[in-house]
Amino acid sequence: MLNYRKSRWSVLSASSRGNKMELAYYPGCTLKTRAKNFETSAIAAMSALGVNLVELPRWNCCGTVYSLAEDDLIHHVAAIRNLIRVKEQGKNKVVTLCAFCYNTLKRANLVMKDSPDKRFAINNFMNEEPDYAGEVETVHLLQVLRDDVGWERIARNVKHPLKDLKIAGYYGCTLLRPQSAAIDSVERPRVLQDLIKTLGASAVEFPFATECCGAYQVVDNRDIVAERTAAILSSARKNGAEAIAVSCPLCEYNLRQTQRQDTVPMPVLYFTQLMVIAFGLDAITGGFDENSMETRAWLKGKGLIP
Amino acid sequence: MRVELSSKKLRSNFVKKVAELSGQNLYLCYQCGKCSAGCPMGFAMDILPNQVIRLIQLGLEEDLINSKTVWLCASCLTCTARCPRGVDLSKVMEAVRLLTLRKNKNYIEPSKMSHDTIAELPQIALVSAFRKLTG
Amino acid sequence: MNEEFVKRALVIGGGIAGIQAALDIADAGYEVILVERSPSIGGHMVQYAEVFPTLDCPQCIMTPRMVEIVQHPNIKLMTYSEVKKVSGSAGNFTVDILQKARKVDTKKCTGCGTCWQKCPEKVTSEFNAGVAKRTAVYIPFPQAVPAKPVIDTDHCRYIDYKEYMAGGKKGKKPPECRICEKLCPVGAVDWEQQDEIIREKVGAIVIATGFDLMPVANIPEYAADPDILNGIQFERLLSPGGPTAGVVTRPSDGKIPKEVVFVSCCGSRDPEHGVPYCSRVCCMYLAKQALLYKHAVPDGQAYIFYIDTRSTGKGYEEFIQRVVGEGVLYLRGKVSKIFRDGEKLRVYGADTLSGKRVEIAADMVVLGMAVMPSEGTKELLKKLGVSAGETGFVLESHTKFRPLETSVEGIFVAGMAQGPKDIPDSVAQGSASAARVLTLFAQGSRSQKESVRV
Amino acid sequence: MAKQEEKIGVFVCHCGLNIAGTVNVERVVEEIKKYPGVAYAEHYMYMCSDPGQELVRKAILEKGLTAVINANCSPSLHERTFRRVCASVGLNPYRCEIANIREQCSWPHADDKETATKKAIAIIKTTVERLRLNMMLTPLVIPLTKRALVIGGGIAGITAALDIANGGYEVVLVEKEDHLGGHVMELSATFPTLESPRDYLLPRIKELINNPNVHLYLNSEVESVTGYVGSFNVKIRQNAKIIEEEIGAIVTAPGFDLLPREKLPVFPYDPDIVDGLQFEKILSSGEIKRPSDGKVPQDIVFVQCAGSRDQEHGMPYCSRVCCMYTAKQVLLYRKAVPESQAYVCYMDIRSDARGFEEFLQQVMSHDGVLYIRGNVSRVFRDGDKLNIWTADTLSGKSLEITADMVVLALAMVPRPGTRDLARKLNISVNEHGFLTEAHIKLRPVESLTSGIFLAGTAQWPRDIPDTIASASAAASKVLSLFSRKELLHEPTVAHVDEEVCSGCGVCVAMCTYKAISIDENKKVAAVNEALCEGCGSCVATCPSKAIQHRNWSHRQLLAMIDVAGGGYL
Repeated sequence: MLNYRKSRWSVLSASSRGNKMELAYYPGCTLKTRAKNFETSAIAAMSALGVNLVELPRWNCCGTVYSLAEDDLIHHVAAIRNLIRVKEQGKNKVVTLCAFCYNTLKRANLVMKDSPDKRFAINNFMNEEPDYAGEVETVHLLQVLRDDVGWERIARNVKHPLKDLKIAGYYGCTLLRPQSAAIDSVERPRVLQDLIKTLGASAVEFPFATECCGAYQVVDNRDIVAERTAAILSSARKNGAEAIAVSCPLCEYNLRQTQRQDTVPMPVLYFTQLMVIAFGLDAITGGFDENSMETRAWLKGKGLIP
Repeated sequence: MRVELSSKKLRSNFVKKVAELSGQNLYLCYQCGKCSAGCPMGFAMDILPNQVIRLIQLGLEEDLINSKTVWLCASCLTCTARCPRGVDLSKVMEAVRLLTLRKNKNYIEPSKMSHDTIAELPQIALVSAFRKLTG
Repeated sequence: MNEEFVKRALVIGGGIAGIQAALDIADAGYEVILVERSPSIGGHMVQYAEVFPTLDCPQCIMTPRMVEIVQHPNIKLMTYSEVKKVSGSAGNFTVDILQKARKVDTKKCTGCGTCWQKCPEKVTSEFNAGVAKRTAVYIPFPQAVPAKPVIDTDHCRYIDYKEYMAGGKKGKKPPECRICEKLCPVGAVDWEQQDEIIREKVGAIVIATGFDLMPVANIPEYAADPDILNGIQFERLLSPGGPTAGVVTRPSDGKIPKEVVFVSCCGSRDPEHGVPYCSRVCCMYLAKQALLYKHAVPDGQAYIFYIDTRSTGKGYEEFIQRVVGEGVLYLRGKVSKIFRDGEKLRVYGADTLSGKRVEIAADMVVLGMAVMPSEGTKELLKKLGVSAGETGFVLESHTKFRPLETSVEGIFVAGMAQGPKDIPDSVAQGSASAARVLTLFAQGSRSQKESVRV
Repeated sequence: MAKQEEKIGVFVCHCGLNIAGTVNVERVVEEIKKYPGVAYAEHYMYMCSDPGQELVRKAILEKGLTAVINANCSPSLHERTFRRVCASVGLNPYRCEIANIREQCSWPHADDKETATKKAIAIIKTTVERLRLNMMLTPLVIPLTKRALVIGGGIAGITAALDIANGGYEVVLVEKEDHLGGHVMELSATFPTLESPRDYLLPRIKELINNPNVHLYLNSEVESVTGYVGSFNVKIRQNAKIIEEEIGAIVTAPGFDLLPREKLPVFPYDPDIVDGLQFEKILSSGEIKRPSDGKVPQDIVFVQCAGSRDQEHGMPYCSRVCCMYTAKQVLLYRKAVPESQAYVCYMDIRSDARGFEEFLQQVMSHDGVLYIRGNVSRVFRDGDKLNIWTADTLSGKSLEITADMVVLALAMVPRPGTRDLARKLNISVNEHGFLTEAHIKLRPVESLTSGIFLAGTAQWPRDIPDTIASASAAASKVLSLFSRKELLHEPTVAHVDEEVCSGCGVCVAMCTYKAISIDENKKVAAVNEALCEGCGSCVATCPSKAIQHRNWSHRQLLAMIDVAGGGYL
């Protein structure tokens, strides 16, 4: 069982100033370039919920993938430096939007927490940095929504319920695996569906919600990734989905850009973009221009964006 | 071809290195095949994930080095999550990749990729692919 | 019903199943005759080095029970004896038991050991499954119960001499020997002792005649070679009380084997060449032997060929996984051929998981030979009128629901005589067959009372 | 007894190489011979064997020994053996003690022979000190109620109850449900003969009900158990009513359950994904229809090891019966639905009893049956069909099967109430909650609490014949017990020095066996010696050292500690 409820409110209240609450926020590279819409929509939606995502003043790339080799400690350093930045802010928790960043930061932190030998070596290596022992908890925005904000409060902010929309939440890999980094049940996650329902849409259950899209294999094996995304999209469609909500910029890219031309296009959005729409926020903050033409067309067709 | 097995082969440097780099006891695996059953890239692999472990158990380095399988692994950890014996196969895959990469042999050559491709792909894809597939 | 209902049981076979049955019946207050064919009770279990999954020493857990048998006031132990004839029915069997001549007066003998230490004639030891010698006058193993020797008349020099002198034997004249007789401090050697038939009345019978291993020669594609052993022979090599004192050495040259191949399903699950059934115990004992071998020769490599691992008992699956974790290599496939190649044995096998044909140059091979009904089971069952199944094991009256009853009322079965099973299951069956005997005796006495009333 | 009169014999066992491989037994004998009070010492390969015991007997008589130490394995194995040996030649058995130099010395110190040898000597010396102060004791005599309790009315309970009743003793049978028969009653047919289990079970149940020796309580549970072997007091709850029974021995056979489905999230909740017992009901109904829409399933995937042999998500052990019942279900299904296809996903096929392999081969080679060697990764609904992802590790292919139904051979686990029942009975369970036997090899149906026996699947997954054998074996233990006139109990128990005891009652709360109470007149603690198992908890707790253990007195312990410090450290 995950004990994801234990820190409810603690972070928000500890850092709240007036009505606004503050959370340390780590964006990662892609959110500043190819997934700006994920960031702008998240900041706007969270602000509407009374949560300020405060970007770390200084951060570096997390390395995108957690290093799996026992002797490869150097690749944890990039992630850990970011956590040290969080600690310097006097915070013990950092939120990410990108699922890859979440996984990398989370797991690197587990190394520092649970492996004394590796902690010692890494601290030694970063001799210009203060010693770090895994004090900072990395959370994904979905956890914040579920555990700190709560569905009720989100529901209260819904101005335009996404009525009659059938949306499938797609998790991919890095939010759920391994077990030690999972934000929800590894095999039967609920959090995306719960959010989609809270926003007024019906959440489509489909068996490929946790299937890998092929990830970085798109660089060298675009055809293989296309096979994967076709399987994921057709499974979603078969189960009645009109659109897919994602939480990872790489999934978003793969599902958008490797869609087969010969099938009916499937709109792909970040879950935060759905929040922007449901909360009735300025469509600019949603950054829908960066989504595919088909996605925009579908949103317009439904009267969800101007 | 008949493959000759010997304790020498079973305890070869290759087998030791894989165990060391992955931190996994490969002999925990009892070859149930669940990893292969769930692998999202299995359809494109020439040898299956369970056979990767098997070949290491037998010390058959050549077969493994000549296979595409470890390069197709996307580190999605589906196998890891479902393994009944608690073997983290994704770490084994990484170990085998590293044994090639550390010989200064890249699986993909960033220098040979077109500017358009690089411009089109998100950073997250490029960085992770370079991390996994180049030395 | 005028005949007396005899509340006295006969247990045939002094292995663990028979011992358990005898003890349970005797503990409940009834007399038991325990008949064992060999000179000592203990059966196969005492031959083993250590038993899975706890790696207990079988001597430690078995010998007290053997001692309990001889000390039990309700048990009449007859070793070196065989059931010759049976008549009657439940409650009233008449049994003729052949007490073979030991040529030693057990009343006088103190078991001091002088005779078997000095006997010059060396013979293949049954207890050591052929990997060591014994003398012509012998106790099968040091902890034998009873600890009284037997003179093996087929090999005794003096008995050969007597036969020669009587004209019954041709060739060179054997020496007169009689060393045992001369050295025995109590004059217990008795050349005149003859086989004897003893008639006993019993009300119930438990068959616990155990098993033998299929001969290695039944698999011609595996060469006849001193370094190719069956499971029990390897147990003797592993046993601290065995001929090598627990040091694993090759019978051919005494070298320590560095590569040992264990082969499961030798004759089992092979209706074409061997037996159709699974022998149930081989997976576990081969795993255990591989582990003990690894403990004895830490730098050695053990390989186990198997088709399916069968580890269904309590703690068994965990045991197998422990063995695998300690570096014993499991190969899923049968072995097609084993032959000598100079110093080495060449083993041709397959690994169906990697899809490879494999070849191993081994120092020693251990074969998990099929378990079969012990020699003489067929003849014994004929005497008892009890049906055997196609495979020769005692046929229970219902596989599922009457696993202990035979086709004859009042005759029950326990242990391997019914089919392959491990020690706990044999012990449980020994106790269970005792329960059948006890209820029969209780009901027998009741029906007797009823008949008196009528 | 004055010290100088003590003539102690020390007998050191090699235990093959178990002890002698690590401990230098010759040196132990040499050293200990020099120790005050030791009159005789020797070593032997297997002291527990017939000649070994004879050696002890001979020495006692010839050397006139006043006490005996056997240095060998744990006292749980051979204390009784050697005490009997002493008694057989007239030495009070409580003048014999075991020095454990195997489990507590040679095994843990196998890598350091010198230390092990020194420690063995120290252990024996401490035992000498203890033995000097050992009293001569005689066992307690306990009355015996010849009436048995059988818990559970499944096939194990029915068999045990009938055997005991037919053995001439009264039996109280307690069953939780409103009927007898347990899971076996739910089965469609049994392999390999494909007969209905009811054909056997119903006559047995009838026999049971008609047996005047049997007292049957349905809809009942054991509420509490007090007392001890020979004299248990059992309270049985039947609905709101509590019934009290005096019992001499107990057979525990509460049976099994299947692993809860929620443990295995890769198999979603779907009406057409059923477990083995649910499929038995479908088979018994006469028409094989899938639960969702009543269609006849044209293809079924049977998943083996669903939660078995899976330490990460389910249970690490093998559930023993699934391979065979699945094969049977496959055959029944194939016969009932002629054009159908059955798939069996397995890891290792386990068909290891009479007729099983032959039956299995028949099923495997039946048309429309495919065995696939591979675990299933996941199952999910795909419209009208279920999608199953598996692999064939033999051809090296990952596979996808669409089927109408999936049957899961879920792991066998103890019933949820088993732990609770075990607590009431004061017997132990293993890490999975299965009842634990006294010795896995040689005492497979006895619990460690005397007078309480185990039967059936609550102890371990097993099939019907093995369950029957275990139940009959448990019955035979009860019958043996009841054949005695009276029972004897170890006298090495706690006793109270009433002069010192203040009646504070700390020991009462401490006692697991409920053996201590406060004597209201004398205002001191009183030990019920028949209940006391000699565990020593009260001795350790007593603030005034008023409770002591017979032959484990404080004086003995202090003497032992003294010599342990000097001799070893």
